[in-house]
Amino acid sequence: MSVKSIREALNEAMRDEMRRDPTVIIMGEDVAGGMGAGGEQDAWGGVMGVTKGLMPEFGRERVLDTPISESAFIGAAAGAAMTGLRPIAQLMFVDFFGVCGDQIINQLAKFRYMFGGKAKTPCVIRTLYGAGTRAASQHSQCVYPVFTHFPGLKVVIPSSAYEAKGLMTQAIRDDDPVIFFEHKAMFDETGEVPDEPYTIPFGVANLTREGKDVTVVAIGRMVGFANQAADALAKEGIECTVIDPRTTSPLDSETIIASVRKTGRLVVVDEASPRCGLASDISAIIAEDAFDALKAPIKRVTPPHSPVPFSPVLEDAYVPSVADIQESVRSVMGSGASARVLEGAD
Amino acid sequence: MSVKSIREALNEAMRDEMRRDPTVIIMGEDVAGGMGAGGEQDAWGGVMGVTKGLMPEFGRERVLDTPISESAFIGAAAGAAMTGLRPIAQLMFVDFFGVCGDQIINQLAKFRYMFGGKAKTPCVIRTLYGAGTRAASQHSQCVYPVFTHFPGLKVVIPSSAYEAKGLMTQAIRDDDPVIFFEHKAMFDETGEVPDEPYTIPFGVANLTREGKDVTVVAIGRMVGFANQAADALAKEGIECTVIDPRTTSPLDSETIIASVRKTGRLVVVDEASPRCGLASDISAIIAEDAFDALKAPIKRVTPPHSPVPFSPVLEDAYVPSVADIQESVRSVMGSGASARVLEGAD
Amino acid sequence: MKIDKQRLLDGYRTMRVIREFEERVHKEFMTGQIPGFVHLYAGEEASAAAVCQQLGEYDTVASTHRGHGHSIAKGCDVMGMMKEIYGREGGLCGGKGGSMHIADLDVGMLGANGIVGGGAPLVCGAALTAKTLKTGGLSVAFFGDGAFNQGTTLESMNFARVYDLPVLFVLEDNGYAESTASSWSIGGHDPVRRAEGFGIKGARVDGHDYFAVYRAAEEAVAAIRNGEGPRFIHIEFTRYYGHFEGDAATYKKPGEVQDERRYLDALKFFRARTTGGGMLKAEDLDAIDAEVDTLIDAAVREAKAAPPPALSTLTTDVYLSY
Amino acid sequence: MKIDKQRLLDGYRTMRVIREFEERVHKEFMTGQIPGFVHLYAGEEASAAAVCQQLGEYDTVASTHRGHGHSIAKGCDVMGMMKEIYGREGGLCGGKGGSMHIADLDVGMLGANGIVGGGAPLVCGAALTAKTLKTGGLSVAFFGDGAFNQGTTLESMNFARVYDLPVLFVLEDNGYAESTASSWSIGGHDPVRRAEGFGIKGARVDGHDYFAVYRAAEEAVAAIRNGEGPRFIHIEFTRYYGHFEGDAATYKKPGEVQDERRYLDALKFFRARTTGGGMLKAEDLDAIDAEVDTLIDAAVREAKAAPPPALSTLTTDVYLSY
Ligand SMILES: Cc1ncc(C[n+]2csc(CCOP(=O)(O)OP(=O)(O)O)c2C)c(N)n1
Ligand SMILES: Cc1ncc(C[n+]2csc(CCOP(=O)(O)OP(=O)(O)O)c2C)c(N)n1
Ligand SMILES: [Mg+2]
Ligand SMILES: [Mg+2]
Repeated sequence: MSVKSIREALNEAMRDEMRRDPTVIIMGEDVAGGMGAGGEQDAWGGVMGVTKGLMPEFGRERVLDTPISESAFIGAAAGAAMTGLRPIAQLMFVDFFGVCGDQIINQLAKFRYMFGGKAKTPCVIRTLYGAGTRAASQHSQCVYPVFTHFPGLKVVIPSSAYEAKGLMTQAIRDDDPVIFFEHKAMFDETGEVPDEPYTIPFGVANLTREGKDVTVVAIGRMVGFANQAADALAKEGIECTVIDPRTTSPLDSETIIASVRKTGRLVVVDEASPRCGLASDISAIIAEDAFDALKAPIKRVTPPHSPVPFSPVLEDAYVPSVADIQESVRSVMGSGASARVLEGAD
Repeated sequence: MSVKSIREALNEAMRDEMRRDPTVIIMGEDVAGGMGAGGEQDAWGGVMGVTKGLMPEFGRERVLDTPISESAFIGAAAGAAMTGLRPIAQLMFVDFFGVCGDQIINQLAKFRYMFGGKAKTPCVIRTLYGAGTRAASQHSQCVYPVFTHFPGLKVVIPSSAYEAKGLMTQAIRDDDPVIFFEHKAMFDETGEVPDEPYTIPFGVANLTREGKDVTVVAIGRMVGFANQAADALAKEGIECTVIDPRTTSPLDSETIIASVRKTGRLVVVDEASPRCGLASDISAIIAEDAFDALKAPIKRVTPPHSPVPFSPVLEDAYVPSVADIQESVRSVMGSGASARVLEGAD
Repeated sequence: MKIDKQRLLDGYRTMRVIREFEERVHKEFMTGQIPGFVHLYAGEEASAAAVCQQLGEYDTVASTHRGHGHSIAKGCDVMGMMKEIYGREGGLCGGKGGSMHIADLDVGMLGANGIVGGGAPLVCGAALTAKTLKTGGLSVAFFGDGAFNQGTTLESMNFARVYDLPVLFVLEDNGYAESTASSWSIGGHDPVRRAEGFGIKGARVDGHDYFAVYRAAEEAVAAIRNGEGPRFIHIEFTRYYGHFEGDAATYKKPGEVQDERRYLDALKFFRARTTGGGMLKAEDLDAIDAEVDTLIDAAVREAKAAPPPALSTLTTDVYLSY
Repeated sequence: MKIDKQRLLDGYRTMRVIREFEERVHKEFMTGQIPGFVHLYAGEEASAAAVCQQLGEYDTVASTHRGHGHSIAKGCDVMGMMKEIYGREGGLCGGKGGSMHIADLDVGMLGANGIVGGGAPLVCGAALTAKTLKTGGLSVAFFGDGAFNQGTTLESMNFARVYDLPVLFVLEDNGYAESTASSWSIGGHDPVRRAEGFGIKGARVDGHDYFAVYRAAEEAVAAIRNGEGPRFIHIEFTRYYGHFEGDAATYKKPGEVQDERRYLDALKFFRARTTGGGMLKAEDLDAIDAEVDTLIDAAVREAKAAPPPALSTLTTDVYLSY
């Protein structure tokens, strides 16, 4: 056990699995870096340095830099997975899914079903998501609701270094296609992480905090925000349960339902766009399956229905804040109204 | 006023707008047909014959058959819209959005915002959706929740010939990008349609039926199913209000809220996959904004979390049925349990 | 080049199975019992047959919406295929896939594909597996003239080149993508030159000539197995039926289809050449014809008699575990 | 070919504005006040300048993530650009776009683009507008060596060809896509031949030579305006800075960057050639240098002084009406 950043935790998980299993390969743009160039090899290790050091250890046969051809190499990952490898492909930013979506949504996700159970496609697609780095509209989106929508995919969104390693190890060993989301503002966040390999099962939520008044479900980077909000609210005498689903497909709805049955109140915090997002999805499950337990409206804390703006002041106003969460919790407790307007576009 | 099929209604709307406005053009694969071939020209008029007759009237300069290059021609539609045309581009089946998604989601949808309000991109993307024609997993999806999710797009889903013409006319005249969904099993459905051009505004729901007991919101082809269910339920003494939102972005949530405030009960019927779909979206809005009016859990009627199967018996079981809707309505009335299992995948 | 007698008979048999399969599906479709979209391969048999004859156990192919021919040539069970097309229990995909998604990974058939251009990236992956695990295998992407303008196909050609992957790209140019002529849609009008623009050597052959396809495929496969990386073949021929069953193909010139069937027929050419030159005896071919008729007859009969899939299968096979 | 004096001075001025703009942004970025991803065009000036000199009012360009140069050359307001890069009120995009999304439709600049390969399809559309409305305009797609392997770019080349659209494809090959060498990533290693594979005539030029680019662009644009359809230019040069600000570019050979700046500099070449040959006087160029320094200085000063955008603009401009 030692303190590691999310970057280190992910690197370790991939390294250990590559040592353990020779069929695991990595591919993506600049995942090593320096391909064909005369200078430093392994110069990048991916755009965030997460795969740095893997090419020197495993060679260019197992860590493949690719041309900028997402359809070709994400599709190749699918084809490789179908035929005996376990590829970890990096779609650099999830915003780019539009240039290779078919290979994920119609191919990878559906082989097993379309082929009557005959295909097995163990493939991990690692991808960056989220706002907060002034990367503007085409490099800041979440998109995980889209992948959650399509049957056949598993969707993983770790909220800490511990989760990052355990979920990545599981993702690589899993026999189904997994879309693995990494928040670009979180790579330097650290936590205690076991040195040995371990897995965290999919579809098992994590209660990061228990409290009797309100259930707060938060996704990815929002888990940390929700816990900060809960700390502050505790001082006001409001006790929150904070649930991190860790995977949105499968989703551990049982744990959420059980918690709402105790608290009677639900706030869902989701960094994705509000319409047809995860906040709505989880809210609807509760409104259907735990309605009788509800004492208050279900509040969703999300950004507005607009693209992600560039300017820091606008982007900071765009991303759900700790204060937004506090206000929504207070509102379901009957004290104060929610400030966030969901459909603010005009 | 005369009886027209949805096919005819759409054709008429496009024809009239092309007559009215020389900047309206049509492009897509085989929208005329016969390009470069030695036989009949206008041989197809699109895969469903909807644009038949337009090329002979307006010429190949305004009705463009394209190579199978969705990124190029959907992107070209976006670029044309930015520079002064009003293109109607056909993405043959919406399932194919994965090969050109970027041009819709990151380009078309975001220009205006990213460019600080300077761009205007009046562009209609017509596309086929929906199950029921034994077209299997890659030709039967709904996908409209995905487009609804992304800010910057308008999403239109007509449920009748009358709506088809009025909404198409509005879509062509609208200055924002519009994704226009046509259910492939509905083209021969007929109804009374005015012969003159008319528009139906976006974001205004249509109450196809009023009843005091339960509000049923249904999308696209499900509107007809919901009305059939309501007819049958009326005989049992259950009176439904059936709401057709007509557009999912913008969504007329006010009308739905107002109705639920009267009935206290909500069932949402959506042919899209259940996770992060429209049913969840609408349910969450009500659980947040009309919670106090609710007398029962909000029920969602959707297919299971699986790809669309090919075999007729399986596909018929996949698509939400009139009986499924009846059962869900009965269940929110407190009589009988809902049969549909949302997360049926295993 | 000399092709031994047994291989010739095998090649003929494959072409005959494909032809008869498609003719029967065409007939049965008109009775209304076959659901969905069906795209027939009749007229194009020499491509699937002669290319797949170069392949072995560790080799794979990715196909298209027009996938019956490739499936048969790569060794999919004809009975299972017919049941699948009817959407019945015992179908190769349990009735979940249908004509557009026939696949059998056990014989290296990576799937028909409902997405034009869907196959080429997958084939790069299968070739990557072969290269990484040193199986000696190669992978073939069959795709149409329409698909040749799809970005996924073009990217894959570059990807296969830069990684010297063992991939054979087979452009099946039947003159049309739906109703659109390939003589119009392919900018530059010279597919082999386009392939060369990606650094991939190519050849153009008459697809009604089994021998021409065989020779080109043999040469390309030898080069690929020799580690030279990807190759390209442009095969030109015609499809006998409409784009899908139900398409009247009026965009073709009046008489075009009739002429094709009369003058451009790989099976007739094959018979004339092999029996005329004394390579094969007409009786051998007749025997195959009779055997194939029986086989397809039985397949249709069994498919019609098979029950539909169990309703409980609707939600199975979405995941291995969930 | 003879380029008149005023045009030469204009070309130089554009290159000088781009160079100074980028040098200053580089410096200012290091102070931590410029947010986000910034990709600098320094080293590549001749392409934007000499190509855009061929364009007029009705012509349009689509750019890339490395878009400052094209924006300046197509006539975007430098003050508005700098404010945009700082994310301030009065920025060309109201602070919502930033460096990667600078656009000004009023001057025919259809936008930088955060998506590699995003521009080529848009340009086909702009060209379609020109053709349909008979404006006489043409449209230029600038894209990098990395983008040349993206399906969107390749499809667009075919699309422009089959419709004979007035499009100029300009491949800006600076040797790298991020850290990946273009000598590796472009299968076949011959972009002009690849373009020809789509039926598009192309030329290859040294991008450090303003005159070479000018000549190639002039010829291509004349052909396009003559109704001959799309053309292609492969421009080779180097970028002086890392892929984005913050990239140490260690994948380049030691000394590579220093050598580039010393030996491969379009501005130095231009000055040497024009003043050496007596075409221009050194003083004229010096005067431009001084004027440009003042301009960029003022832009940075104003940008820093500008307030951030009003919070109320967060949700405006999503739609025209909603
Ligand atoms: C991405 C995508 N675009 C469009 C279609 C619709 N479509 C199916 S087959 C076809 C024509 C394909 O032509 P070609 O590649 O020449 O193959 P052929 O049918 O001639 O065998 C089209 C446009 C599709 N299935 N997928
Ligand atoms: C579709 C897509 N894939 C990947 C990226 C990440 N990315 C941004 S710039 C870049 C390199 C582009 O190289 P090139 O086209 O040569 O342009 P240059 O940066 O050299 O000007 C990459 C991979 C992206 N923005 N979009
Ligand atoms: Mg074809
Ligand atoms: Mg480059």
